[in-house]
Amino acid sequence: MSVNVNTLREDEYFFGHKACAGCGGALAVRIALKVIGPNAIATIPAGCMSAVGFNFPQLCFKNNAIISTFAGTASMMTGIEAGLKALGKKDYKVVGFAGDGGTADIGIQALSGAIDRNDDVLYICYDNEAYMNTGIQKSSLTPFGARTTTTPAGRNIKGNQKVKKNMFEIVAAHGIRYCATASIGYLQDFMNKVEKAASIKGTSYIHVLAPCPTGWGIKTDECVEVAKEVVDCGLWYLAEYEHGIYRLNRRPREFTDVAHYIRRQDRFKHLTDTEIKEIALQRDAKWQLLDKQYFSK
Amino acid sequence: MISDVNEKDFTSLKNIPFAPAYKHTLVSVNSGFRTEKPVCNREKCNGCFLCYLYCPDGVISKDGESIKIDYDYCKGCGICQKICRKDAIHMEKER
Amino acid sequence: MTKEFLSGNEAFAYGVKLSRPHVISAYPITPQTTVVEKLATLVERGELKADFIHVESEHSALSAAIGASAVGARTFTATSSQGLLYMAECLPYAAGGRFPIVMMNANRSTALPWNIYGDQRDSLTLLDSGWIQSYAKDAQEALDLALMSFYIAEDKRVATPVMVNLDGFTLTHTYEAVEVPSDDDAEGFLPDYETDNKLSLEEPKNMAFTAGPDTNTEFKYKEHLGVLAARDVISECEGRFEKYFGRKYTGLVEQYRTEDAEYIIITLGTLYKSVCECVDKLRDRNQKVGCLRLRYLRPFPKAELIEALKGVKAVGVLEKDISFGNEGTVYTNVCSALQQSGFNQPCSNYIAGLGGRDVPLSDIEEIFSDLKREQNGVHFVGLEE
Amino acid sequence: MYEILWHGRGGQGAFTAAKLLSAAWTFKADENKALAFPSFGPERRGAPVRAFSRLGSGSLGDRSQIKKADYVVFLDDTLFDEHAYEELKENGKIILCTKEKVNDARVLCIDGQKIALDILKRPITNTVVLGALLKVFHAIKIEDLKPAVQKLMSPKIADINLEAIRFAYEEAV
Repeated sequence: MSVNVNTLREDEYFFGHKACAGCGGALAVRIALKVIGPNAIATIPAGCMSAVGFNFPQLCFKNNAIISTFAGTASMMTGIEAGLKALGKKDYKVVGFAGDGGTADIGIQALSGAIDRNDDVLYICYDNEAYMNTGIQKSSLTPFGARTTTTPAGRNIKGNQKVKKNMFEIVAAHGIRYCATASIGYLQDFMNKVEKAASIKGTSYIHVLAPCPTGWGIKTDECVEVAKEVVDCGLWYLAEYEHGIYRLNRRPREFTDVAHYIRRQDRFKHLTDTEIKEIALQRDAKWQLLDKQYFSK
Repeated sequence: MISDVNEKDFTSLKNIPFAPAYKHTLVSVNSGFRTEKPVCNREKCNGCFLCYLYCPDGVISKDGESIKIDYDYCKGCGICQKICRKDAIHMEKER
Repeated sequence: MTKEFLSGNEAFAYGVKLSRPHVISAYPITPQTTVVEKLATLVERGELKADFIHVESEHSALSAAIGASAVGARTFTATSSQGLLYMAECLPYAAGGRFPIVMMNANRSTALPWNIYGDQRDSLTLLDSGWIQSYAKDAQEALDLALMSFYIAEDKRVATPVMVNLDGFTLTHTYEAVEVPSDDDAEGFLPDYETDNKLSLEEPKNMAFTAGPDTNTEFKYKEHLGVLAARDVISECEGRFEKYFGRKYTGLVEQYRTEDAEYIIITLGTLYKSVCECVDKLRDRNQKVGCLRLRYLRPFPKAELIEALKGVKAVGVLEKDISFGNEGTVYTNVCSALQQSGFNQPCSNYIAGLGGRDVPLSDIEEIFSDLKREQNGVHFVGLEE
Repeated sequence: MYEILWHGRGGQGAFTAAKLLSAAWTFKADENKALAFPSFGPERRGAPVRAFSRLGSGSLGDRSQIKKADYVVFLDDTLFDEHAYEELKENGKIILCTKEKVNDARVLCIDGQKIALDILKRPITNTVVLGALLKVFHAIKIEDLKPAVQKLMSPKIADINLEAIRFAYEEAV
């Protein structure tokens, strides 16, 4: 592993896009492409990144990039890879960038199929925890308690009542060669994982948490900070799965205050102290399992 | 650093490609997104390049021991200012 | 060239094999399965060098085909009925991207009620998806259309995907003699696929992008021109085909004894030969009848229809389809063309063969005698009140 | 035009027999045309199935199922009853695979099961009954079947099936 801020390619491949200021997803895409380099072939479904990147005649990718159907990120990657292989091309990496809805909801079937076939592609899910492009609707990766436009917080229901689906473990359960979680708050870790995943022959998957200032109700300059805090407070974890083994990249000895993380975001504004305690308890239960899963071996 | 702003007229039939496929093209800048702009104090900057790394728009580039900001495409999000450990970047109100 | 005894699906598979696709992606559905089974066997035996992708759904089948086509690979897929509807989103996508994918569709009824048998509800539902659509009359034409469709789709003037339709079971699963060209016979007929409309490591592109109100009409107009350009290219391709293989095709329509006909049935697919058989029978009884087959529904053979129907007393459109609340889709298309030409003879619509119901010659004879009543209207054939 | 209707059970090879007959007809002469198709639907072992051979010259247009046939063939006598005659054209013949005797000039019986077990070592009666059919259906000769069998059956079983066809042709009464 050699990629870092000094060795990273200085060329920009995702430039001039119309993402909101302070967009976590745009940062994830930009960094991943800089790690992979000019022979990355980006496949991006309908969603924020395609909406902000491909507005003819304002086209923001310097490498090859194509919009797929919403459900078809992984299957289009499969086809691109098969086509290039059949044409005898070498030295390219097909990389997908789909959001949480595009991955965990509508695109999960195609993703599962690609992993099952072990197609030589890298799938990156940039998770901003709701359908942001259509105006902040709940996805299956929206966390418990979050307010979205389809899980409004009122007197009767306090936002989203379901806990976040665990895509990382779902993907790992396929027996995939390599998958990992990441956060744009820890870019060195993310870059390491992209570099590693891109070097793998076969399907690899990275799930990178990428806050959306607009949807989460934070200031544009807080995006990276919040993405770091979600790891530090234990509500997100940085891990890898390779050759059947789970590894935790970061095990905070002590978690920072969940309430601080929650209180700074408008989407959780309605939560009471009791409910925030409930979230902290969910976190503790999850970590008990994680500790067992990762350290008992 | 961005040089391929394209002035071609993309509204006439003959200039529009037959299929939705075209090279990297920029016809409009993003400076209008901004109400504040980041300004770097080169004296304080130690060239750690964290701001370059964390910029969602890739508008910060390395410039010797310090950095350079492309104000055509900077949206003024302020992430660079927050990430800077040397307090070398401050935000200035746009007129 | 060897004479084989093949089903429509098997014949089509040989046509695909002769076209040398790089990538085949497909998901099984009755009655399409045997075409992809045959191709998988040919790949396994090494007779066809293609990457066969076992996708997990029809949506992925066409999505993967688009991906492969978007890097310049020759690509084939096949489906039917619910599968075609499941991939529906990807159809205009492939057409708008100008990706010359060839797809075989085994025409089959659509649920509900569930039914696996042949009718044309599936493809006609998607007539407006931007694809060229052709309908084969027998297994020989199925093979030949497979080969010709790649030629037409990949022509730079066209750059449009082609859907070749085979009547479910009555063509896909019916065996008959077929002349199968050898690889040597086909050598040179279909040039390698060359295009600039692709993702390329040398010249990277942004593809399948958004075009707002300012430019959208221009893209759609060009797409429309692409389908229209297929008229000339089909004709050129058939000329070339005849030189290579000796079989002659007749463009967007095929006609049988229409020159002096007073009553003509317009139909598509395998029903054509049934109607022709009936025409012979009635001609023996001195009835001036004829048959016209729409080989292609997109581009629509407007000019050919107008020309062929000059001087007739009445026309019937026989199709295995109904656009609920209106009339048969083919009928709508035919009437529109005729109306624009000032044709004002009666034109009626006969809906038959839904859900695989047999259309025996006796039914067709009845349609011909009904035509003589010279009335407009929509009739469901064989419906007992 | 000749129309032949085949009755069998899933797995007995009725459709293969229909294909062999139609293929033999088309390979016999250039002007010959033939269709072979099964009663379409899900394939289930043991379930009653039908298959159709339609032979003619020039163009064969009609792809609809055969309602009345020149020859109705039963690969399995449990499928045969008096309704069989309703599917028969005037002067048509029934070919019945059975150990029994049927006292009707319209019915040709063959103990196909025995011949199949003797020669093919398997109770698959389709080619045996095809041989018996040729006893009464003279438009196709035994030797006409050879190219069809060789093209449509795997080399491993082609010769032995031709032998079974020949034997059944001699045995049929």
